[in-house]
Amino acid sequence: MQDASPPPGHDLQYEHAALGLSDAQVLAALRGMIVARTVDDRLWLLSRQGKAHFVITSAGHEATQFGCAWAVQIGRDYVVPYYRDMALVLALGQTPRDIFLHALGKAEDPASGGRQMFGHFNSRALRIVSGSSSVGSHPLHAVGLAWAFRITKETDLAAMTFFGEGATSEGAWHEAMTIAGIHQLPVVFVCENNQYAISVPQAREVPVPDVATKAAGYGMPGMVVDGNDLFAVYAAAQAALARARAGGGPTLLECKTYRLRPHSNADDDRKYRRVEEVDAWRARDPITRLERYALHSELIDPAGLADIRTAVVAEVDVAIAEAERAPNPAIESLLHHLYGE
Amino acid sequence: MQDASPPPGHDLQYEHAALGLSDAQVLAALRGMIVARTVDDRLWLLSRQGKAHFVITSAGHEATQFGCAWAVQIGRDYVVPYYRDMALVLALGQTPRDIFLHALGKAEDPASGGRQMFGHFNSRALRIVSGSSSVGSHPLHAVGLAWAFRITKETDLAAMTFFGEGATSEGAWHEAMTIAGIHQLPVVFVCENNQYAISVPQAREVPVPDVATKAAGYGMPGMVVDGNDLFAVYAAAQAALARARAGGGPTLLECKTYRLRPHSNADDDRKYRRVEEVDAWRARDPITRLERYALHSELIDPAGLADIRTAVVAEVDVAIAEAERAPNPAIESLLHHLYGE
Amino acid sequence: MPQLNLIEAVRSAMADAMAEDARVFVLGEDVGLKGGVFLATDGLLARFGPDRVVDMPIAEAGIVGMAIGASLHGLRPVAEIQFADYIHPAIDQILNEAARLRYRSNGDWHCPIVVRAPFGAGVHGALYHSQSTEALFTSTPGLKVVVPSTPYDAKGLLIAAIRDPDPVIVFEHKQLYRGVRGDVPEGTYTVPLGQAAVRRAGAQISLFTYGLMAHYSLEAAKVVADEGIDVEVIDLRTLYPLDQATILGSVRKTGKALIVHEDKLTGGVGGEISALIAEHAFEALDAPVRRLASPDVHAVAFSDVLEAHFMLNPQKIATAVRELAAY
Amino acid sequence: MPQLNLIEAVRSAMADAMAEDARVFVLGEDVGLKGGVFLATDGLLARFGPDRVVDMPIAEAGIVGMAIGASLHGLRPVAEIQFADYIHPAIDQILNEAARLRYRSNGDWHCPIVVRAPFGAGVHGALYHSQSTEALFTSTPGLKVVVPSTPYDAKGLLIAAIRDPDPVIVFEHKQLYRGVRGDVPEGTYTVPLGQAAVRRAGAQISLFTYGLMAHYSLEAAKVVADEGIDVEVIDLRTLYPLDQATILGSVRKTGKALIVHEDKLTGGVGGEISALIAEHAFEALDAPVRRLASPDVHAVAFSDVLEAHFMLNPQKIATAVRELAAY
Ligand SMILES: Cc1ncc(C[n+]2csc(CCOP(=O)(O)OP(=O)(O)O)c2C)c(N)n1
Ligand SMILES: Cc1ncc(C[n+]2csc(CCOP(=O)(O)OP(=O)(O)O)c2C)c(N)n1
Ligand SMILES: [Mg+2]
Ligand SMILES: [Mg+2]
Repeated sequence: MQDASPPPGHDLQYEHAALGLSDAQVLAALRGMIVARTVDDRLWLLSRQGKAHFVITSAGHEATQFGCAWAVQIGRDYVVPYYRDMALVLALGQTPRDIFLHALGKAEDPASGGRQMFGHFNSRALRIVSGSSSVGSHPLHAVGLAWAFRITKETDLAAMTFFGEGATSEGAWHEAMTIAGIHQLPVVFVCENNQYAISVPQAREVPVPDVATKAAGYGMPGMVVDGNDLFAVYAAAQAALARARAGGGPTLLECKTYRLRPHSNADDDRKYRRVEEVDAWRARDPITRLERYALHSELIDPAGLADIRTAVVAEVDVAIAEAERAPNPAIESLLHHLYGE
Repeated sequence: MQDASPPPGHDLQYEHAALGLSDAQVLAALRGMIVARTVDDRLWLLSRQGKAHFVITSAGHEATQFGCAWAVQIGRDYVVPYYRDMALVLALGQTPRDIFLHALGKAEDPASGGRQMFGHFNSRALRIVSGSSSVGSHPLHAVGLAWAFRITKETDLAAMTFFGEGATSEGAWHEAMTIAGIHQLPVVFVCENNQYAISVPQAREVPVPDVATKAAGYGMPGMVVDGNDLFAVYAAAQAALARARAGGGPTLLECKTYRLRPHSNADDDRKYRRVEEVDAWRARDPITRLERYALHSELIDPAGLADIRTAVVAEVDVAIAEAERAPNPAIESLLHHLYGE
Repeated sequence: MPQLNLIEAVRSAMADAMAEDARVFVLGEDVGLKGGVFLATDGLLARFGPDRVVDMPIAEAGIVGMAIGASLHGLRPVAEIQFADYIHPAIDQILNEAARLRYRSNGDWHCPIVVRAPFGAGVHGALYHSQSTEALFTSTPGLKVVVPSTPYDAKGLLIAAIRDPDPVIVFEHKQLYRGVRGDVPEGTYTVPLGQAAVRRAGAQISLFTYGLMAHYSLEAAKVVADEGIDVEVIDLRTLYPLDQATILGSVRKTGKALIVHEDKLTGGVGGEISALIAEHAFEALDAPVRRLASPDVHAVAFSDVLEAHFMLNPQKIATAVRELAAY
Repeated sequence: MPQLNLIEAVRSAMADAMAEDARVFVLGEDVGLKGGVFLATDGLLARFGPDRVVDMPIAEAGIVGMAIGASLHGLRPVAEIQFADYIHPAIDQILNEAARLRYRSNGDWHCPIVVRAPFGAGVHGALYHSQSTEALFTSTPGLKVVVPSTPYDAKGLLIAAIRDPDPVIVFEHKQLYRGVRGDVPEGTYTVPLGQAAVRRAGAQISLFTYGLMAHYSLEAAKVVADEGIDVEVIDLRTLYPLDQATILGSVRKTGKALIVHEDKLTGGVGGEISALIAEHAFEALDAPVRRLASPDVHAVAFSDVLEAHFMLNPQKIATAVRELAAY
């Protein structure tokens, strides 16, 4: 079994003030990440209870996803996510209730009205684009959106798309990168590199140690950041999006991270990851690191943190209860929305 | 219209003796390249006469193709070519008669028995693998062959595959490079960069000035050579194949060249290339350059050259006549070889 | 009214649609300076500029995927796949993405793209420049599949496809590009998707066909008319979803059905039409539903003699009609 | 004889074929340490090593293309596509390359690869883990398409596919992996490709089906038998090329045909079967050929209530049988 050692332990790369972030923003992000993790925990519980048939985790990826979300002009820039991005869509404004409605396949599921498996996030209002499960097929849609901005002459918009490192071996991903590179389109390609494609370790799914290395072949810059460091991700995402909007072209942003749970509730990660490896990464949990930062910077004290956690649990409880009570889709809805009028 | 200026004029990079090539080998290659060009010329004539329905040129690519063929262990290494590679298959041992049988769709056409359009070269005996017309789909077959050598433990074999720079934007090409890179397979990827994909200039078909730049993203070396210099191509191809056979992994070898005719007999290149650009490249014709080298090195004199040209024309005349007389495929053959027994 | 051939009609559809609606743009390989390998986009670059006439790299998934993305922001992309034989790398984007976007998002998004591709044999194109690939697209809800056979329809159907709120695949037969001329109005007009056209009314046999075969079938119908066999020739025009009303109405009238397509027999769209008739017009049938199609080989071979043997022609169709009439 | 479920039978086929023939190897996503997401290859890595049990990057064209290349040097690759829903990126390699290699080279090369993919609904897999994609592969000569319904057949057909000199696609229904058990011999044996199996002889109605629906149809046949309706249930097993002799023979005997498949109605393989019957057994027919299939939507939806409504079941099949019997 392949060893994927964590990067050397360290605190966060930046002070938030230096990045122009307010104390309140940091605390809101911290709370949001705790919400995301709590929702994730409860999804696994719902799965064990037989209520949620499918769960796919974002645990461990929260700093990457919140850091990127901060840099997005919400509702203006397009976001083209993948199944791993639950924390991202929460950061962009979806609610825990939305998430549970989706996971339980309810009529009001904003992603699909109960049609898609969990993890297929969507909101036209938030410009979060509906995806399939086909790995690597969606970055092309971000490229097409960016082409649309060229035609409509909306020079202040960008598209940001997310995928795992495994997806970067798909042909469709290559074509997306190629077109974005040729035309220097305003797309930020975010690779959430958690070092595994389900069970396949990075060495057998991509031919290079840093996915960012691939950028050179597409005529765009590649950046590597510590994906478990909220501020480092934000700084890089902000720079890449600003450059894209300013006509400076696309960026491949690689966020090194780790998923703290199995791939999905159908997976048993003990077959392919050593417990010690998982534990080492747990010690670098992005939420813990942000908490340490907040405490150390005296943005909050331990009691305040405890209050947040209590409030979050209560909030999530309400969301689950509401989602469980919500109606199932009407049977006739099966035949709706095949074609427009 | 985009300008693709030729590289600065210069003589060939190496002395042939320094590469271990005999005088006789050089003269044989020179003759072979003249045969290839003559066959090409005559194919266009057959097309104008309405006898060959489809012609696709290798004119201008002869040094790239002969240089690579020299490095192949013919009949042992596999060659996975594309439609541009007529000079290559001649260098590997196919005859002008084979080429004309193919172009005229005759029963004895060794490529396909009259089934495929011209340019779909094939010979199991020579380990030249039959291809489709789908650009970029075949390098994967070279990768699979290389995997087979791993299983059969034939450590002295390699696969060499050829494609245009346009093909490097296809998803299937990316997947071939990815797999070869991950497993460091004995494959040499030869890009015959003639700077156009039919009418689309390089700047709009690939995102980087040198295709070889892409190699880094696949964990393999990329090399750029003057594709109109027989010896430079040979030296690079030889090194790459030797490295592959020695377990050193794959190489992306970019040969910069230019096609001296339209893409095919269905194309009118005046719509997208300036006459001055074509003329500038005609001045760098790989055959002319090799002739100058041979004269300068006193391997041959002008009279000897004229003799070769006369003999070649006679040889090609015979080949055409034979091919024209050859029988068409039997009608029943339409249903043969759908399935094996 | 101007007389245009089919490729001119296609070009005129795109030019008029682009002139009328700034959201329409075309993309594909060689569509710019070269104007497309069949000249479908000739002159559009000069008129509309490189943002709306986009020369693409050789990346079919990329072409369709980019069209999908642009459509989500409200644009109306018209993608050209250079030959239907090369549509395969884009199949994932067409079937799993474009066709499903509306359904999977419960109507939140939709995907108004058009994908045009030349198809068909008889131009010495051999195995990879001659394929009929329509059957790969006629089992996926959310899509529409269109095959024009006249210049008038080529323009009207293409404009209807561009205005349609959902993805539409348009297969254009290469032999018809220059092989057929007809009246084509200036300016935009539409021919409705989903409606077959009765090209020749007849009482004895319903002949269902499309593309080049619509012309061959009309020729055959003329020949057998002199022998007293009255054939109704129906040009399906839209292969998915099928115009069931017209198909079944015709068979209920004539009692006999012949389906003619250039695609190979097994797995072609003829099977679906035959099954529909069997299910819904069984009692009207006086004879077996017949299919006439190309042999079950991969595509036409290059050699002239093999190509001639492979292709359907009016004579073969007339023979099939006579056999069915005699049943 | 050991009783295995279907996934165990598939695994046993690969293990025995690999033990017997050093040219056989498997490749696919997660086939190594994880043993495949459905455990089809569990234990093979430890037994045969990483050269013959190859964990692949997420690159379906790459998986099939690499298999093709290896087959040209005489190997016998067995590629796994993790879900049939993800076979689309490999369609170009399957249809344009593997299926055509023998034909296009006039028999100089051939391409003995197997591509396995789990398909089918009813496991909460929703739009992208439930698809029936077989119809995309049943119009291409050079290919064979196989769907086993029993553990015995799953092993025998897979070994036959591995030994076959041409490319074979095997679709395995996910619900059957653990939903059915049966006798499976140790060691290698084959079940011939291209032959349907009469699962239940009957006199009144011929029911053609495959995969999970073969089981549901047998259940339905049992139910209606008590009501005096005698159904012949035929498990097609090979969908391309079809076993025409068995299909037509049965209909000539019973005079009535019902085709049942989980794939959506329009464009599914049912159309071809119906057309064959119409063409070759028309005079034997006492009733319209009927098809029972999933609704024409993209695939099953996630919600339990929608999934239940979408799926066929023995009751729905029994109803269709009763209606046809009453015709
Ligand atoms: C085209 C396609 N092939 C295979 C799969 C099955 N699959 C789902 S997730 C996954 C691994 C993806 O790995 P990566 O891209 O690294 O993302 P991660 O899950 O690690 O975040 C695979 C192989 C799929 N969904 N789509
Ligand atoms: C998949 C696919 N798409 C499109 C085509 C049409 N086509 C044939 S050759 C060609 C250009 C190829 O350019 P390049 O790879 O640079 O090779 P060159 O012809 O310049 O040698 C194109 C687009 C094709 N054959 N296959
Ligand atoms: Mg990953
Ligand atoms: Mg080129």
